[in-house]
Amino acid sequence: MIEHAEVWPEEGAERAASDAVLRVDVGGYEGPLDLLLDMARRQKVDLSRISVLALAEQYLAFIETIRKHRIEVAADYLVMAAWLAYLKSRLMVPQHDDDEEPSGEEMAALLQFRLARLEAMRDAASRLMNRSLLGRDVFARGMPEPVSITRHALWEADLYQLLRAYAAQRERGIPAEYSLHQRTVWGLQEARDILERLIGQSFEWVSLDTYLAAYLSRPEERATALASSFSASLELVRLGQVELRQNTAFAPLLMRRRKGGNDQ
Amino acid sequence: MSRTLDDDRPEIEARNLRILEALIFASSEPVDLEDVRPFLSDDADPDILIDRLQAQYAGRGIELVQRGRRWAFRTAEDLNFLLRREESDTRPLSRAALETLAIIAYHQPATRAEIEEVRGVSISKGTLDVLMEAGWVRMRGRRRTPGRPVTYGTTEGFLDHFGLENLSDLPGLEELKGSGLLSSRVPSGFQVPMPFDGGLRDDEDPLDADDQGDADPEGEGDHTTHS
Amino acid sequence: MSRTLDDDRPEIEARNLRILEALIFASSEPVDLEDVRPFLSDDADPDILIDRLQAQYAGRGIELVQRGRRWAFRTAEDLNFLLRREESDTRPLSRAALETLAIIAYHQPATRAEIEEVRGVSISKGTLDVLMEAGWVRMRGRRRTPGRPVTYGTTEGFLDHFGLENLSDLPGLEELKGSGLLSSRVPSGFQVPMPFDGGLRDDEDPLDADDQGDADPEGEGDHTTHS
Repeated sequence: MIEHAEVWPEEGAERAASDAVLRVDVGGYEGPLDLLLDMARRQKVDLSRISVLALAEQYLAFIETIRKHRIEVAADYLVMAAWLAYLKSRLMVPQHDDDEEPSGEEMAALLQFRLARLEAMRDAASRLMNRSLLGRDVFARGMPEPVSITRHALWEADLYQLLRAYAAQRERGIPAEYSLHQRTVWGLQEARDILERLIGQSFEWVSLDTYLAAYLSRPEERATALASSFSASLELVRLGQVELRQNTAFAPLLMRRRKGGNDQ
Repeated sequence: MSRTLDDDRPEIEARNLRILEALIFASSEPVDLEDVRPFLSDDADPDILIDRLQAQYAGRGIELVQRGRRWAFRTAEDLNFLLRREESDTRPLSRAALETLAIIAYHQPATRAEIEEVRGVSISKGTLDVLMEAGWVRMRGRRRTPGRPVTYGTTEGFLDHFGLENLSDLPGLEELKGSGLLSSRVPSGFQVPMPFDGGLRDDEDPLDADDQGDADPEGEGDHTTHS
Repeated sequence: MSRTLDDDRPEIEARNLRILEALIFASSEPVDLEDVRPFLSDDADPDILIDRLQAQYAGRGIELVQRGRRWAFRTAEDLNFLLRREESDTRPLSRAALETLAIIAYHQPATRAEIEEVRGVSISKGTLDVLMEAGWVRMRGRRRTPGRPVTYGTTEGFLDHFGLENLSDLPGLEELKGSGLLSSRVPSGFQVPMPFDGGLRDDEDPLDADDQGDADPEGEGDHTTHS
């Protein structure tokens, strides 16, 4: 199937070299297979009858020429060159029967198959493009009549939502009755007045709690009465009108009028 | 010579018809016969051809129609329904619609002004339209008061959708309180009406056959429900 | 009773034909007969109707053509010299895209690696994107092999654009099969696969709903297919 000894090895190499001068690089090719297919076509024979050996030599010579011109070649071209060099050696060395490696003929057939397949796909592509294409040769309806879609809403609501909506509205409509809730707060001035009145002119130590007993029994007043009268008592101490004393921590706070402090 | 011409005639005409047909079909707008002439055989009469083509399509699912001086294929008019599809999608009812529906359900027959009084805000015509379109609310009649406002009520579809056998199944005051929907602290005078779903009441007139409902206040210049 | 039915039959069929004709004619895209069925009478057989309709249009300027499982009206092919529009709005396909399309069409389902094997060069993701954007190529599934590569196939839009009734109409398919050139790797003693656009094959998994296709090797830092 492969005729090694066939015709034009030298001639092919020569032609590749001249091609290389013309088109010095591989930029026009889509990869090594494309380049090989182009070279194979120049043999002007059926792809199944091309000389693979000649093709390999042509490719190797071409790559060699390019590299002499110091032109960068993409790696996959070099990979193909290596493979073809190996193929060439397999084709030229007689085969042993016990050889595990694929024979040169098998490798050549594989290359031929790949070239034929690529060419077949190129041919198929151009046959596809030569068909009557929609929008170029054959036309669809120019004025399609669109389907108009009317959307209806199916409303969703359940009884619970309905009742809740009703109740909420009716409640909103109920006139609100306001009763002002008065908060009891002792202002500082108020506390001071009360404290001054309670202490009066007493020079005896009396605990604060005792003075406030009447107020502290009322829970809503307890906190404000204590806090405000304590603050007021500090103010009175500062003014020198009252003396404070606490024997230990958390013991009752005792107070009395300061002797001679009352300048009023 | 002229014999041959006559023999060819039907063939030439068939060809002209095919060309005319294809050109009109593929064109993105109605086709002027003047624009077609260059594609036809020299002695062709586009007017005769178009008549013949129109006759060929008469009664088919598509027809050749004239639009001014131009021609186009259109779907036969009686098949237009094929080009209209109806699709439905479910959406939750807006709060305004839900509240309006609830008031109509309990207070029917209710006029728009009465609904607005309960809601405390005016309602748009659109809200009532949605409820009527949903098939839950209908115009019952007109109240025999100045302005003769439309009275609204619910429909069978309403009962159906909300799973009620009749309107008296709507929970009353005690049930609303019991279910916690109404707070228990409502004042003593507070009433939940018993919905009325009979025929027209004494103070209602029937609707006219072509009654269009209340005029839309938004459509009228100086008549607005609230300032 | 059966008498009346028989009498009505031609009328019913004429109506079915008109409806079928109108629905397919109204659309510029091929129409699935399944979508037409709801509009036909209950006992109608769309396949018989479509045959009849196709016969009615045979030889006219417009023809009823099959595209995969769908049907469309298209201008007759032989009128292309009249209608031909060179200024097509689509950019011509690059050679790489065209070859990739052919390989996918004839070898489908095909993975990217298989396409690259045939072309002898790596293909960029952009090439496949162009074909998918044109609506001619789709991701079918993922091959049940290591790496789970995406498998590509053609669409009904591909058939429509290239005027093919189905994939067995691909030009030269028989010779290619005969010469063994559609087999994936082995040069001799191989089975010949047919381009396959049916459901998933045994060695294909369905795509995930949000499958983004193969990762773009160019998008990944250190993993490049060629230097």
